[in-house]
Amino acid sequence: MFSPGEIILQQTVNGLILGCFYALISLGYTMVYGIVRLLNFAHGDIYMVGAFVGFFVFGALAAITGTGWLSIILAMVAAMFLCGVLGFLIQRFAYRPLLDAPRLSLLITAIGVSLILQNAMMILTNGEFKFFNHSVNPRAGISLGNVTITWIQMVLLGITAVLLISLTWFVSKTIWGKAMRAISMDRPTCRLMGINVNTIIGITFFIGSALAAVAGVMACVYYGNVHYFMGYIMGMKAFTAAVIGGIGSIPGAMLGGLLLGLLEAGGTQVLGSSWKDVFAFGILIIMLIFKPTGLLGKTEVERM
Amino acid sequence: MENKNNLDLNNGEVAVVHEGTAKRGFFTRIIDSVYSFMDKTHNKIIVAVILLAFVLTVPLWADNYILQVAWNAMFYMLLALGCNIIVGFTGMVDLGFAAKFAVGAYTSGILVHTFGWNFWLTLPIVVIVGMIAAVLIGGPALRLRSDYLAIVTLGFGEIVRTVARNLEITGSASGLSGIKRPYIFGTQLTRIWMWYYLFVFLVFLFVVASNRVKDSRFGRGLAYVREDEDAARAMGVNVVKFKMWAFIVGTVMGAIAGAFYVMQMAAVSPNSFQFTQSSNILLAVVLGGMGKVPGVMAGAAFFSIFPEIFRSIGEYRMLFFGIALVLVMIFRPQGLWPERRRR
Amino acid sequence: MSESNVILKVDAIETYYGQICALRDVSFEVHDKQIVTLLGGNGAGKSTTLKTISNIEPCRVGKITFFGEDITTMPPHKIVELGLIHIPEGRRIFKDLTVRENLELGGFTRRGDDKKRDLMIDEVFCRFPRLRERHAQLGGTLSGGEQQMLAVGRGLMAEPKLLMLDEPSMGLAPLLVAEIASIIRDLNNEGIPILLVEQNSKMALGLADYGYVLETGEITLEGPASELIKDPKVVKAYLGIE
Amino acid sequence: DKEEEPPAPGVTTDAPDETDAPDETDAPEVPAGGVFTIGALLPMTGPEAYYGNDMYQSYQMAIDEINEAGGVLGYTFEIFNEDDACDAAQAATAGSKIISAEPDIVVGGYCSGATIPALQQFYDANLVVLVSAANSTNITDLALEQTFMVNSPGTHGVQTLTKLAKSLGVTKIATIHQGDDYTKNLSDIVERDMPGDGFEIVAVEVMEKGAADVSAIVTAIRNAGAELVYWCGYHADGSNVIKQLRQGGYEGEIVCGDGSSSVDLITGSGEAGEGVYVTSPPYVELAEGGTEYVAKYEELYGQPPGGYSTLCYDTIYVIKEAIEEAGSIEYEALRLAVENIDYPGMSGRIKFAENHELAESNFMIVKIENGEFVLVEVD
Amino acid sequence: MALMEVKELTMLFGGITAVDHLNFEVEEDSITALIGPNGAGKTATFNCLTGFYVPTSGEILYEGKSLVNVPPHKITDRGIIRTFQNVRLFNNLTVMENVMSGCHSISKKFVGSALLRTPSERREEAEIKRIAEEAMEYIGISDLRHEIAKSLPYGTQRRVEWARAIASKPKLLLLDEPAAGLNRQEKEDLVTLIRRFRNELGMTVFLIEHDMGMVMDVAEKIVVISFGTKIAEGTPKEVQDDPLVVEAYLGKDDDEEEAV
Ligand SMILES: Nc1ncnc2c1ncn2[C@@H]1O[C@H](COP(=O)(O)OP(=O)(O)OP(=O)(O)O)[C@@H](O)[C@H]1O
Ligand SMILES: Nc1ncnc2c1ncn2[C@@H]1O[C@H](COP(=O)(O)OP(=O)(O)OP(=O)(O)O)[C@@H](O)[C@H]1O
Ligand SMILES: [Mg+2]
Ligand SMILES: [Mg+2]
Repeated sequence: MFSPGEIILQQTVNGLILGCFYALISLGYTMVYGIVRLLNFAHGDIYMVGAFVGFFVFGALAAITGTGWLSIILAMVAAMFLCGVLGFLIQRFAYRPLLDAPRLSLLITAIGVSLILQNAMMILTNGEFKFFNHSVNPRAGISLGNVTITWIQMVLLGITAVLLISLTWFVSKTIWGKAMRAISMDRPTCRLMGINVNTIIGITFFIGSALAAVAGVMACVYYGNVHYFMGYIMGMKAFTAAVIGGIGSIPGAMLGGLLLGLLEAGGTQVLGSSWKDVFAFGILIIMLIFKPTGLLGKTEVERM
Repeated sequence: MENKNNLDLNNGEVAVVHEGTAKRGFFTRIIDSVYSFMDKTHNKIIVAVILLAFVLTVPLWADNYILQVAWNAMFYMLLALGCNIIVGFTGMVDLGFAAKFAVGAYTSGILVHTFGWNFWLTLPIVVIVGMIAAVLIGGPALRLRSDYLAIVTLGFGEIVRTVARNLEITGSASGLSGIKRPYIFGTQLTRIWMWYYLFVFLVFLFVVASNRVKDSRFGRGLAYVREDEDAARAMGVNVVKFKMWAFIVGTVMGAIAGAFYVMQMAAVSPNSFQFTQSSNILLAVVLGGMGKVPGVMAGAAFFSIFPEIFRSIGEYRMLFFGIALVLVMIFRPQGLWPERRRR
Repeated sequence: MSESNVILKVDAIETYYGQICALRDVSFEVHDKQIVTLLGGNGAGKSTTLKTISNIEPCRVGKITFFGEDITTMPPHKIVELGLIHIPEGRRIFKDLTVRENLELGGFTRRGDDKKRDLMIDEVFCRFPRLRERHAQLGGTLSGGEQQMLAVGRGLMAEPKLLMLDEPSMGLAPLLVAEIASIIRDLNNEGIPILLVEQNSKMALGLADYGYVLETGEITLEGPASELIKDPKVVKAYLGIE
Repeated sequence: DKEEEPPAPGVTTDAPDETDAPDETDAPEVPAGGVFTIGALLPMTGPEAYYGNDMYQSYQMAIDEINEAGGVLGYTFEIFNEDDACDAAQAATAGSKIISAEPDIVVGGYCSGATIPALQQFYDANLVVLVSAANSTNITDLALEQTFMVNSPGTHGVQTLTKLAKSLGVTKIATIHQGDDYTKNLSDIVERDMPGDGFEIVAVEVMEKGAADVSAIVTAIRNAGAELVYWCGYHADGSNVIKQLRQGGYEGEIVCGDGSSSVDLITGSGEAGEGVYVTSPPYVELAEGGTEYVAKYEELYGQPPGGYSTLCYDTIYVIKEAIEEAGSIEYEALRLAVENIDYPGMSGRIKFAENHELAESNFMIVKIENGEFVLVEVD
Repeated sequence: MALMEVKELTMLFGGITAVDHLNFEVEEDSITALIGPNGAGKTATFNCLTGFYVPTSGEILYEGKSLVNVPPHKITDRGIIRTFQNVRLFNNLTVMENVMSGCHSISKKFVGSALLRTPSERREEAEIKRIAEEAMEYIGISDLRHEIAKSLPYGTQRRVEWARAIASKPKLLLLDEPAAGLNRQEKEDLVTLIRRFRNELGMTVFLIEHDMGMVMDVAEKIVVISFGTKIAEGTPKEVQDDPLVVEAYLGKDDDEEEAV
């Protein structure tokens, strides 16, 4: 049994960890949105593909480098690269031809890509669950009374923090980041500034997808299983998180992800898990009424 | 005098048009020529009559399965037409349309199943509940810009589903089943062909309603809102009110479709209202060509018939469907049958 | 004039919007140190010409060369890297970026040298003090004229080898119209050739060395500015009688 | 306005009126040597495709055996499947597609939520249905005269759980379900039936299918002081739940429902799975002749049989027995024969009670020990 | 009495004062111009008058009643219509549909009558079409009625905007830089048109413009603002000679400048 303080602390930890997953995935969402105004519904599935790539690479490496952190890191690097390439290719062949089309058409294409990834993976893996058995002790960590924070959780928190800081810096401070933001506003004019629009969009998809892969491999390690529809709920939640944080804003995506995770944990504790989504969505909707552009989103400027 | 002359010199008319030998894809050319054929009114009537005759005679030759698929297509047309008011006409992104049809389905289902009402008497209640739901969802959402609106509709979709799953009155997770089917002129509607005809009639009503909305001051107001909210405001359009009513009309249409759906299925469960359902409806609208009534219907038909045609390939089916979606969008970015505005 | 100092050569280009032909057999040249202006009524195809040169609109027939290099099908960002800068019609400010960020992007092709960039931004601020006051304001909230200044300033950031301006004086107060004119003259004095499109034909012909008249997508008249300014047709259509 | 008196809710009952024309021409004077067609409603795509496939293979195995042995009454069996993807709407289309193909009997049904809407249609079309896996009591609540549930219903599972819990000496129970018809039904039965036996239900939680994280649920369950957690869902998510329960510091008993009866539960949960109980449908390896069955199945399909394999296998043999009993494949005769069947199958005794559920529970309790299921006897 | 009175109008954006205690009047049936340097607050003033901005302080009276805190569409209902500095047409709609939007406040028909298509709805629809045709005829763009707005050249788009504005039969017409992007000839046509709006259609016209030649030509009264405050007011002649105006806005003789 917990003391009330411990319960709050433990649920906060639970929420933060879940929030980290949401945040990592919604980072990709928000980056892609931030440059082409596309709600990339296939993003959750890239996370799934990332998890599978991680799983297979890890399996292949297990014999050589063992089943510890080294293999995990190598698997993660491989997954990041391959998913980055996948994201780039998807962008190149499915989205680029549609950049000038109505935004909803692009959304539908994204749904199509999501179907393709999901079903292709289902066929490849026979629809089975795969289990990721590593040798890192999932329960080792720091304990405070009844509350435990494991090493894996700390690694996850660390990765999330590092990525947040470096991406925020990249997008707000470097000329590339500024170019990315400019592209979302006016592509032809960007071309007139000498910006290679297609390349930058491609890079953005690469980075966003690589981030999803990080989350995917971390999910393998943390939860220990992979399956072809694991991206569905994650994708939807991450999308929610991205919007809540103020879509297009990197720290916003992070904040939105953590907040959503915390709300779900809190909802589970307070109202029970069957009402947690009602609880989380309810609060988010109320929040949007008061802050219609998301937590850190900027009001779009509109001049007469 | 001089003025006149000068005016002729550069009166701002479109430059002389030289018909170019544009290189267009073969299919695009075929499709375009079909559309330009359809632009002439009497061709339109001929095609409509042939189509109608075809649609009405389907039950004469089709087996149970084909009728079920055809019925399903009609059902998706109803949903897509409702969604089209919100998405196509007004340009709001709705990711929770399934919630709207859930509202109608449960209202009618509960009244008939639990309280023993006559189905037809539940329809006015369905309309009222649909309006209330629209106001509840729309109230907070309509002041938001598109993507934020999308998340609110999505959120409400999930909320409606979760609530339905947790309440006793909605039959919780298993939903309601064994609902008594309604009678019409003393005959109980048990056979699929009866439902088919009923739904054809409903589609007809929805098409008429959509067209009337489109060609009215209300519908034009929606188009103005879709194109440019600020300019619309400047022209005297009460943007929030128009959006709200578009939302209400769309929701009520969805709710009515849901009420009939639940009667045909004789069962309803929260599983029918998952996010995929909402995205499917949106997909039908965009695939067909937002705002264009026949286009939206074509989209719904494509959406419900395509996967059936490929049913035999089993697990590859949805993969192909995904590929088809992407290809259609790449080659027809405006949808299968978009609005053509140039003369 | 000799071929040798031709900087930009547009050779019989045709441009289409869908099936509509907007430019037909348009040819002209911009020479070293020259200011060339395109005149023409509404919809004549002036903006389309500039867009075709910077390959924002593809050119279906014809050839465009810049410093002897064929740029007809070169991607726009490459063209900009060559120094052919186009300040587009209608300002096209990045509305959610600040004034300073807009300017930084103007110098995208010259990225890397931050000191130089800051110097150049300062130069723009000197020309348009108003922009300095508003350096942290979002581009979209600027007034129309302020945006126009920013658009011109942003173009200057790229250190053009040839500058194409599309209606730079639109929406500017008389004082600033004069400023634009002097900028154009200054740049030209520095040796930068200019291709100018202006509704304010009087100003344009006043600045230009050479002019072309475009009507419904075709060039109907050309000549040194000093002659055009006296041509009765031009006077009647573009200069008006005052 | 005719009011109907028979139990079937919501569907017309005057039989001649509702058989479609083709059904009538399809009169049952099929000569000996004809084909007896079985339509199977299964999830062949979607999250549950794995089970649908496994079930289909199990049917096929039994059918091949019977056909090799010369069929029954001169009929050879043939089976085809339609995909319901575990989705109500798709099940309706799949159902009508099955009906259009005019089979002689229908089997299948994995997801209760998808099975139920189709059952109405089969009833309308006068087709006997043997539901092999889905076991929500909502199916038998429909009280359709031609629908039979070959799997033990959730109530039997909960009776087994009650026995187990008593023998373990725990009183505080928590359940976790997945929000769908079958798993929620199971959890509901626990909530409804167990308090009567002196148990306290301290928490009822839900984990969405495919959701990764249940740590918040684990914390809530621990906080509620549960001594036994009953996982009502499927094995895939089940192994995740077990891991996270242990990872989150829960130290009480864990019992899984029949949806988790699969060796994959052992592989998936790894170390955390040690000591976990399953209230299982007849578990092949532990049944009589089980090893041969598994060997044969593995040889044929290159994978081990799933949790519902023997039920499906038995379903086909029940059909065979019923045809032999009825001496005909005509609807009413067949229906009656199935109703009165008493067949000792691989999965246990198949005999239907009044409400067309199995009269005798076929549930057993197994426990994971050293990475294997072992049978646990309690009384 | 003045049709519109602006009293102590102030509009702040964060630290920026766009309009600063501004006072002026627009007489009924007049053609009044608002001029001033770039960023002086002219468009911001328009936005306050049409309800797009809620002024920080001050009062706007139109026909004696306040316009502060009234939403834009209600202001349009009261007979005030505006055009935009950057043309704001409904890009993907046809010219006809664009112009019909001007008639929006004429009818009050809504969902019910749309669905039932009542006879009065049909009558009003016909009326709206007629008015729109008339407006297009008046501006001279009838031939373009089926063109899509965004494919028109800039100058033509401007004219569609005017047609849209006059279709609403406003009492007060606000034009924000109507001549920007037009050539000499078109400007002259515009001057004629503005006069006709006033003389034939009985509108009061209030415009912002930078083209001094045109302003001098058409305006009867000019209000000059700089940094949000009024620095001069009067007839074109008076204003033109005002040293403050010359210093802040005109510079030296602008004709000479252009002709260099
Ligand atoms: N995006 C477009 N789609 C279709 N037609 C277009 C498009 N842009 C321009 N046009 C057409 O091309 C012709 C030339 O337009 P362009 O903008 O080049 O004229 P312009 O000379 O710059 O006129 P302005 O002085 O009004 O800017 C016009 O007839 C116009 O209608
Ligand atoms: N939304 C806003 N946020 C911040 N500043 C604004 C906003 N709108 C206007 N401003 C500032 O207020 C001042 C007045 O702008 P306004 O648009 O009224 O100028 P203007 O007189 O119309 O100028 P121009 O002739 O250049 O169009 C400008 O300096 C502008 O930058
Ligand atoms: Mg132009
Ligand atoms: Mg202005």
